[in-house]
Amino acid sequence: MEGMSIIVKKVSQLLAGLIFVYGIYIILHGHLTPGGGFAGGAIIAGAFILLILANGSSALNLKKEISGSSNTESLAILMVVVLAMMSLAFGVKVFFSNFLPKGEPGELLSAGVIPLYNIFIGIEVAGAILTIFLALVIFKEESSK
Amino acid sequence: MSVYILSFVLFLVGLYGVITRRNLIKIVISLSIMEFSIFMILVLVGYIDNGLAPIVDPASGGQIYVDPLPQAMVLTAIVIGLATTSMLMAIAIRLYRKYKTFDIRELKNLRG
Amino acid sequence: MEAMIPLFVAIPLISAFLIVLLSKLINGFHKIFAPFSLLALLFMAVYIFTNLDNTSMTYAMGGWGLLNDLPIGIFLVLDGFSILMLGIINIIGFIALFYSLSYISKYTAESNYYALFCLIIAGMNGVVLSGDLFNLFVFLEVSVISSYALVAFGVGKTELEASFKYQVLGGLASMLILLAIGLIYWKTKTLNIADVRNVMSGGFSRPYYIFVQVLLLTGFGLKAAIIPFHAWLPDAHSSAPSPISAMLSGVLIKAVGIYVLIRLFFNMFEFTHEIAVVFTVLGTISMVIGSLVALVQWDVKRLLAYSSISQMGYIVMAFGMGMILLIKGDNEPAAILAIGGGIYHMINHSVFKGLLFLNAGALEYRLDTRDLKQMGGLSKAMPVTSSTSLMASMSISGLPPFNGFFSKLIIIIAAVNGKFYILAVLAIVISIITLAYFLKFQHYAFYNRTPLKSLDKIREVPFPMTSSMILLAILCLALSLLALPSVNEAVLHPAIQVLMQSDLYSITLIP
Amino acid sequence: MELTISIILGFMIIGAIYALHAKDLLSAVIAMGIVGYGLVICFLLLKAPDLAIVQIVVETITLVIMVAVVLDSTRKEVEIKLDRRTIINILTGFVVFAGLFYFFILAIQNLDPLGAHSLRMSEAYVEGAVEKTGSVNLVTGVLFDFRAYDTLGEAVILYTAALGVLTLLRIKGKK
Repeated sequence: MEGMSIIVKKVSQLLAGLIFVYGIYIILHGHLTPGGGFAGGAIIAGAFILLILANGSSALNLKKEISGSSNTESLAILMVVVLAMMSLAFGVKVFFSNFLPKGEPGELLSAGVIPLYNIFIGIEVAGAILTIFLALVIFKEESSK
Repeated sequence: MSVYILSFVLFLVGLYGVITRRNLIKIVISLSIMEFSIFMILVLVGYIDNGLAPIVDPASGGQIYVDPLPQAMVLTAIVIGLATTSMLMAIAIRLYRKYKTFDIRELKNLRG
Repeated sequence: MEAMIPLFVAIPLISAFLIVLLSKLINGFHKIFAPFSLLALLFMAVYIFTNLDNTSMTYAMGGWGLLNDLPIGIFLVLDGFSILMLGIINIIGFIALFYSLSYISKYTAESNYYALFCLIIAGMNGVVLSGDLFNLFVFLEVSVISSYALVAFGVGKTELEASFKYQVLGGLASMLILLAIGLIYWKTKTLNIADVRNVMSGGFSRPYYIFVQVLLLTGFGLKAAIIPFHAWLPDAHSSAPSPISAMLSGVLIKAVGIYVLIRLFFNMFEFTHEIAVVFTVLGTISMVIGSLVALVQWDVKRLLAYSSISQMGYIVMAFGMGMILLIKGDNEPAAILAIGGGIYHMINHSVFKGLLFLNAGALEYRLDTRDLKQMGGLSKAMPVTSSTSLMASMSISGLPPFNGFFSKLIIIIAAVNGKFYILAVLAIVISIITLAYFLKFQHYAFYNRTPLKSLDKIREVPFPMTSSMILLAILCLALSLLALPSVNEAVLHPAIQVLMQSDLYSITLIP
Repeated sequence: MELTISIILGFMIIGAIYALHAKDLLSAVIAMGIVGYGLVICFLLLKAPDLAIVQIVVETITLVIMVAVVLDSTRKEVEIKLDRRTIINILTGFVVFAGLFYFFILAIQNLDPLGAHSLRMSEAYVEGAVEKTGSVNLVTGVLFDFRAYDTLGEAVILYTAALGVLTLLRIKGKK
């Protein structure tokens, strides 16, 4: 896949940065406003997809990227399971227990472990969607050689 | 009830597509349409008249909120739909590379 | 002991993630780690089984138990029936994984295979343990999506086509199940299986009830490949790598198909006469047509796949007869026999069908063909494969002293006692037909001399493959002990109890 | 409310029928996208902003993937000849559909109409849920606290799909 013109590349870089920050905002405010790990993760993946589409897959070293994104998602979802089992270490025999203090509802730092789940799920979703997209692109490149 | 019936019509349109279409991509589209109709039914089930979106304002009390559980279910189902669609597309593109067509009748290795 | 229940899902999940992460860094990590984690699961299942003594355990996820007698969280339920399924899943899973150690080494991306294998196990364990409809759906999707990928693992033409067909029909089934769950939530405002039963017993409109039942029967019938819904099974099961065929035919169609059907129709819905008759009729049709089609197959794995449909028919028919007898209510011993026979045959079938697919895999591994006409005279060259497959064939066609004989005998006795004389005759006739096509398999693969000339080049398969086949063959013999009344009482009775007293499930969860 | 949603649903049905019959695969995919975006509007009207955000993003990504696949291969729809067998198939299909449709109407007759939903179990997810979970967004509270196990399953499904796609799109299957 060829890249697009220089104007498109520059504009998409700017936009991708904005979209990325918006995705992080959505993830962090998942327990306060609509959205959360799934929406935010998909938005972040969208920012990367935009960059890849604008710059063209031939210009980037996608092999390295795909192993990176696959590792990231494995690590993130492993963290989710570890977080779920964490309460076992606190002496409660319960999975998915919300063991952190709840805080004041409506504050950014509240709701116990929910923001942490949101963050890891967000990373996992972004990694998974990016992996799927990159696998399709790499397959197209390699099989048309 | 008309909304539920129309959603079910959408479901039947998807089912019709799965049964009659002979194109791999069209079959994937039909499955997505069936999915959409089920999301619609689930969200309709959870709707309550004059209910607010399920985001609580800690300052005010005594409000009615719509049922959050079907929304959580649909959220899960949307992600499942994304997963199945991407798996199907991966297989479709591989089959296209092998047969140079999306026609399901050309896939002759399978019998019965 | 309750705290061990979620580990059945957590351990395979963690091992899948660790395999993907670490197998790039540590050479051969997946080959060591995956069997050990499945072995741990197997020990856990055995430990819980020996300590369960006729009670059921529930586990509230997240600590959200009952609130005003309503289950607000997700409950995991472990009773006599689900512990049997857990045992089957983890035994066959471990043996198939051990077999894969040498079988899969000819493919690329081995570590992905092991990770997907752990995910399929995690999904099935989740389905069997779940006491919540939507949670059941989610874990069903985990196991079937990984099975879609595993069926197409060889990425050849046949594999991809079979996987596409499987995915489309599987997707259709999932949609029907999700629609049914939506309708159930609409009416009952709950997702917990036990709670749904409690609400439903308070009255419902008949068309609604039947519609939901038809949706669920079609959806899970597609997953269980009962005959009119079987179209995907022969392709998917024959083109998958052999250990995966053993998993799919031996366990997956039972765990996500039959088990859920039985659980829902015995423990969630009230029995209705129509559904009981539908079960019996569908089971009988599957039993007859599956074996008749298997008779004319020349592809080893397709023959085995059709025979799976036929044997699943036996199981569904037995449960259907049990349902009819329970509704009539005048012949309880026969109902116990029918249901017990169904469960017994389910266990047996996963063992011998798993073994047969592993045998077929061994043949394919050495000969690179699945066509019976190109085999022959292999009994000298591959003695272990030959003798174990002979045992499995005798077992599946119901010859004493193997386990298949006893389970079929129990089903037939139940049919006679319950005055289903036609079904009893059919079951015997189909058993003879089964014997006929397995004689054909044995004859053409191992004894017939003509086609293969370069016999001396063919050696027995490597150690992991032979040892797992031997293990399953021993299990085939050992399971016939279940026919002894005292063993039967200890092992099968708790499961039968759960299904016979269909209220028991909901009462233990929500008093 | 019911009327507005019915009208949008009507457009979605037309879009779906067009998507199934379009001669050009690209326009079929775009029409499916329109159906998906119609769903987003319905979600917003039905007070489900979380779903609207997720659906709009997921739909866009699905569209990107499908358009990429279609542009890379072919845009032509396959020929379907109307021979006798196809016509009989379609006719039996319509009979079955009519039966299902009638059955569905009968089945939902006595259920709650739109807007009259009552909370039973999910009362616990609304009443005092903010104190229990600390999350102001009730959907997030259900997803990550009451039913966090489901959410783990959902993340695992996406993970499985990514792993599956990686596995399926290897160039060589056997060594």
